[in-house]
Amino acid sequence: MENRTFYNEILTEHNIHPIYKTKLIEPQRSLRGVNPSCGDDITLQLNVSDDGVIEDGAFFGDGCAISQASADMMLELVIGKKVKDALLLKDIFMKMIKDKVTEEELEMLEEAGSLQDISHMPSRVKCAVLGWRTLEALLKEESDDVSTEDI
Amino acid sequence: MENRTFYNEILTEHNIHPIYKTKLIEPQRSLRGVNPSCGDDITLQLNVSDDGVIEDGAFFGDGCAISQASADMMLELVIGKKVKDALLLKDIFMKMIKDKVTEEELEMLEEAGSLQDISHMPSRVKCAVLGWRTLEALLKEESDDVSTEDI
Amino acid sequence: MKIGSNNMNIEEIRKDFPFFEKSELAYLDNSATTQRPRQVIEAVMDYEYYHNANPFRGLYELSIDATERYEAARTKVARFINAASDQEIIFTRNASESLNLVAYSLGGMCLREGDEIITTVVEHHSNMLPWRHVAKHCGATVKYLECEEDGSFSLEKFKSLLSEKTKIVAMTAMSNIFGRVIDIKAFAEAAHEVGAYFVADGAQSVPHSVTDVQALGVDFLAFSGHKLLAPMGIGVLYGKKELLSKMPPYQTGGEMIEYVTLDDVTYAELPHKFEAGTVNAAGAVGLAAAIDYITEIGLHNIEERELELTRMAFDGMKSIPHVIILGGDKAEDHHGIITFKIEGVHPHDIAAIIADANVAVRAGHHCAEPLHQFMGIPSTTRASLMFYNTEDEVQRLIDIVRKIRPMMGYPD
Amino acid sequence: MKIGSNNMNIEEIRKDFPFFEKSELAYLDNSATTQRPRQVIEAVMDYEYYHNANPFRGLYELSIDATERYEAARTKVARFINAASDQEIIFTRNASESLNLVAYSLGGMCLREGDEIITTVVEHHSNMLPWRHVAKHCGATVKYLECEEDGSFSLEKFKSLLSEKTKIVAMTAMSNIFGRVIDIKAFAEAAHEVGAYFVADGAQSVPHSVTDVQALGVDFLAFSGHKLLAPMGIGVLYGKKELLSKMPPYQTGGEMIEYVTLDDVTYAELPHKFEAGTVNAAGAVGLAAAIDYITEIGLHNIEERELELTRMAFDGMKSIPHVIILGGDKAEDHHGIITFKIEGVHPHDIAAIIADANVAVRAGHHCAEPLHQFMGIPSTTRASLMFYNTEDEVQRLIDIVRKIRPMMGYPD
Ligand SMILES: Cc1ncc(COP(=O)(O)O)c(C=O)c1O
Ligand SMILES: Cc1ncc(COP(=O)(O)O)c(C=O)c1O
Repeated sequence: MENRTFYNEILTEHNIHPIYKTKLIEPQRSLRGVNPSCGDDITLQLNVSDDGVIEDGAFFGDGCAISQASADMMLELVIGKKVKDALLLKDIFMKMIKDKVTEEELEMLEEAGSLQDISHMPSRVKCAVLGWRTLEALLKEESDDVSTEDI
Repeated sequence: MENRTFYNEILTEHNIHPIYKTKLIEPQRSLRGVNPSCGDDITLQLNVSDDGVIEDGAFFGDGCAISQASADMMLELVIGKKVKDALLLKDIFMKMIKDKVTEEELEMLEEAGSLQDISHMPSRVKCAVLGWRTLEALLKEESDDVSTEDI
Repeated sequence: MKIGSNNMNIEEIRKDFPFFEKSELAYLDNSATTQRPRQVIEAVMDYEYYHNANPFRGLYELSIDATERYEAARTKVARFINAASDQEIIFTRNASESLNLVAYSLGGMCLREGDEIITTVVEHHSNMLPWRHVAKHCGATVKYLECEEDGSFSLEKFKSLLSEKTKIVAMTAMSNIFGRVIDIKAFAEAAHEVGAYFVADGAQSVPHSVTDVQALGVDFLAFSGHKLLAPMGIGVLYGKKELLSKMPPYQTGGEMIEYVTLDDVTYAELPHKFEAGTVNAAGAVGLAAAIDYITEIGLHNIEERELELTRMAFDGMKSIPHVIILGGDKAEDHHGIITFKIEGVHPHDIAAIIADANVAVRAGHHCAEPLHQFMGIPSTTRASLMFYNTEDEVQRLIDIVRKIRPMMGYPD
Repeated sequence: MKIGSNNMNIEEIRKDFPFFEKSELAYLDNSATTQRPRQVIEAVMDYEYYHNANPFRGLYELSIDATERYEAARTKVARFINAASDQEIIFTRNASESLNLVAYSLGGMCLREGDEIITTVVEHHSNMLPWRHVAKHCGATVKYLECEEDGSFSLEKFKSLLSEKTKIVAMTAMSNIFGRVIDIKAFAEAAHEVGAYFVADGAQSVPHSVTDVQALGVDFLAFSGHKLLAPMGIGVLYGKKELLSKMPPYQTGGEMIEYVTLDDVTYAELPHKFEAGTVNAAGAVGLAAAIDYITEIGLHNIEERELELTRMAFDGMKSIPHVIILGGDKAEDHHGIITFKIEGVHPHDIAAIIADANVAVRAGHHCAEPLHQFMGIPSTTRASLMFYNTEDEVQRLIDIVRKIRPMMGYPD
């Protein structure tokens, strides 16, 4: 089956049983990200401590398995990390999707690294990066909704 | 030369030296006929006596040699004839252009019969019949301008 | 022999389509656009190579010939949908342009402040946005007829929306989501009773069933060539002559005028009044060839064949757990269109998995976003069949769909 | 080798055009539409046979591929006219549609009661009527810049028409009657000085000379594929991105929206906002192939070759008694277009006689009726050359024109 490798267990697990697909009670920051061409739509919420650590996060919305699982894996990865480290991870993730990363970098992405093969599927790239794009905007305190059209 | 037969002497003579291309001083009836697709534009004027004889006629305007010569030949033919005979001649002329006429009928058309070959040139048919169409409308006392689009 | 005793010889038919020679793809996205037979593209090629000139006004034979070929295509289209006159056929770029044209021109003619347009929630954006646009412009209101769960419309509900204020009704003859044929004759009659004009969107119906505009009694009908085996870039607007003659032109420019001065303009006769600029004669010739092709096989045979395939697809898909097919619950209601969802799986993933199995279907809202909102579903997946599809292709669809939930980590 | 040391190998080039194989016609009506090389029609065929799917939104490879081919054609067009971005290229049906689009959308954006549009008396109906239409609608006025006898425009006269009220200037870059290249850069600058937008009609100029929209400084440029060796049914509107983004959409429907609800709509990004309905991907691919073909020969070589042919035609025609050529009195001012009258002979007869000699020229007002009124001539005859024409064809034109007056019964 051609698809086995692609819709792998990590991905399907994060999609069917997401850990962070919920709403924060009092989110400090919240931002919507949409993927107009295929309808993925998430709202990302974060609480960042005064010393710049992402203390808590959640997302809700609707979209394909890749967009949802990717957001979930991302939150699993960045919660507890400093904002600047989260942004660094974002750069590594984007590099992985658009180009290539080293073994070392791949390991830093933990489960999010399982999306590596998306780089061969141009039509799904937008889905995979939606969460990360929204995270970036949120951390940089942009206030406009994120649309992958603007990438 | 392919065109010799078509732009024959009768036609060119009526075109360059028309007999009836003028204006009547006090025309009883006057009607404009146009050929939108190629721009032929004539105004036909007639005086008809009380007993139904076409006593005088003229035309003016602008158009290709065929439209102008045809109108001129037509007037030469119908002036002095009864209205009903003129309409009969119109029928014969139309039949000649659209289909075929007998030798006898052709003779009745006098010089106008020289336009017989037009029937093989669909794009010029409108030019040849413009005068006759206008004549018909004028004799039937229609008041709208004639347009060959309506044929 | 393309037509056997009982049905068609699909093997033979598929040989007409170069696409199937080179590709193993099961092409089940025919509602979006069809593949093209050799006969159609060769007709276009023949025109472009040997008969091309700018139609109209050329006095030389090549241009007269080009004009005749273009007008012969018009006659062919007129006969195909049983229009009363060639002058009722306007060539456009596609169904969308046809609908924009009629919305602008008919709307401009008959809409006044406070008037109403009725359309339906199932419409393709191309038969909804132009009406909203012209309504806004004229101070009119658009009302939406809701559909039933099976994709049908209630004539009673429709009548309750109608009033003296209703000036235009715009309705699809077949939804691109449900595939159900709508009895537009009855709706057109009801619209006419209150003095409203009836515009039918035939983009999906014309390629798959016999259309008789006079029997249907519609005032306008729009459709696209590319969904009908014809090339891209050619579409049709049918309109009743008495209405078209009264309507103002849409686009202006070359070939659609009779006289122009710096102060005034007189427009050309129908249908040229509505065809500004150099016409797409090659496209029209291609559409005529497509109509010939379809007519040779016979639309009735096509309908029969498509029903067979639809049955197989419908029954097969229905038997898969957690697959829900939208619209009617009989194959007969679907005319080759199976729009479905799979519980727990996003359509984007469905389509990607199906695509990976080399089967082409479409995911999204299929340019009918309001309908999806009305149904409370963000998006769906659609397989759409054409007579040239094979049982094998349909089976490949069913087989892969059956595997999707397990692949996505569900126990069944 | 299509290009020799000094000029082209016309023999070789003509082999690319199936038309010349089968026909003895001297085709001198290229301003109306050109003939098509094999390379162009084969590209269309290849697309329609093997790569056709509805572009956009398809997740399967065939549709992604179709989208890429369509967008690659856009990139090619952008480079051809040196647009700053692909998003500045909108595909339309023809130049007429492009001009209707910009008139409607730009006019709708910037025209208020009392404003003025300036256009010229030489414009093709397609660059005149849409402006009159939108002006009427918005309560604006259209003013006409007159041309000089040689077909040129006076920048001084133009400036004297400009004022704060001027919002749009619409002007041809090359008249289809005179063939003179207009220095639109200077006119665009002057227009910009009063804050007006400048729309150039490139239907005749783009196929025959290098176009650089950025160097010219125009805000919009319209042209047709079919006058540029491409198939019918595809045209282009170039527009500056910052303007296009602000302008309202023209046609509405599928593929040009981002979100639609029953109450609201958000339009798609450029250029899709202006391309409603299924796009003519095959046409765009054909246009790209035509641009490749032209680029391979080289537009500069084409210009040189066409100047040679123009010289021959101009000098030959000028030497015939009673023949009067409209416009400039140097071959250089004509770019392949020789519009003429013969004293005492109606253009309809001229064209018919020339047609009978198997030479294709056009008679009438060439969709520039106001210009003919301005010049006081009801109609004219036009021969228009393309690089693929031969000296022999030009000679045949000259020979038959020389015989016309004698045939019509004149002594000379
Ligand atoms: C100067 C000019 N503008 C506009 C047009 C209109 O082009 P089209 O008929 O392809 O829309 C033409 C061609 O006829 C033209 O010569
Ligand atoms: C029902 C319906 N109407 C209108 C259209 C618009 O057709 P086109 O995109 O060819 O203009 C379509 C096709 O997408 C359709 O399915």
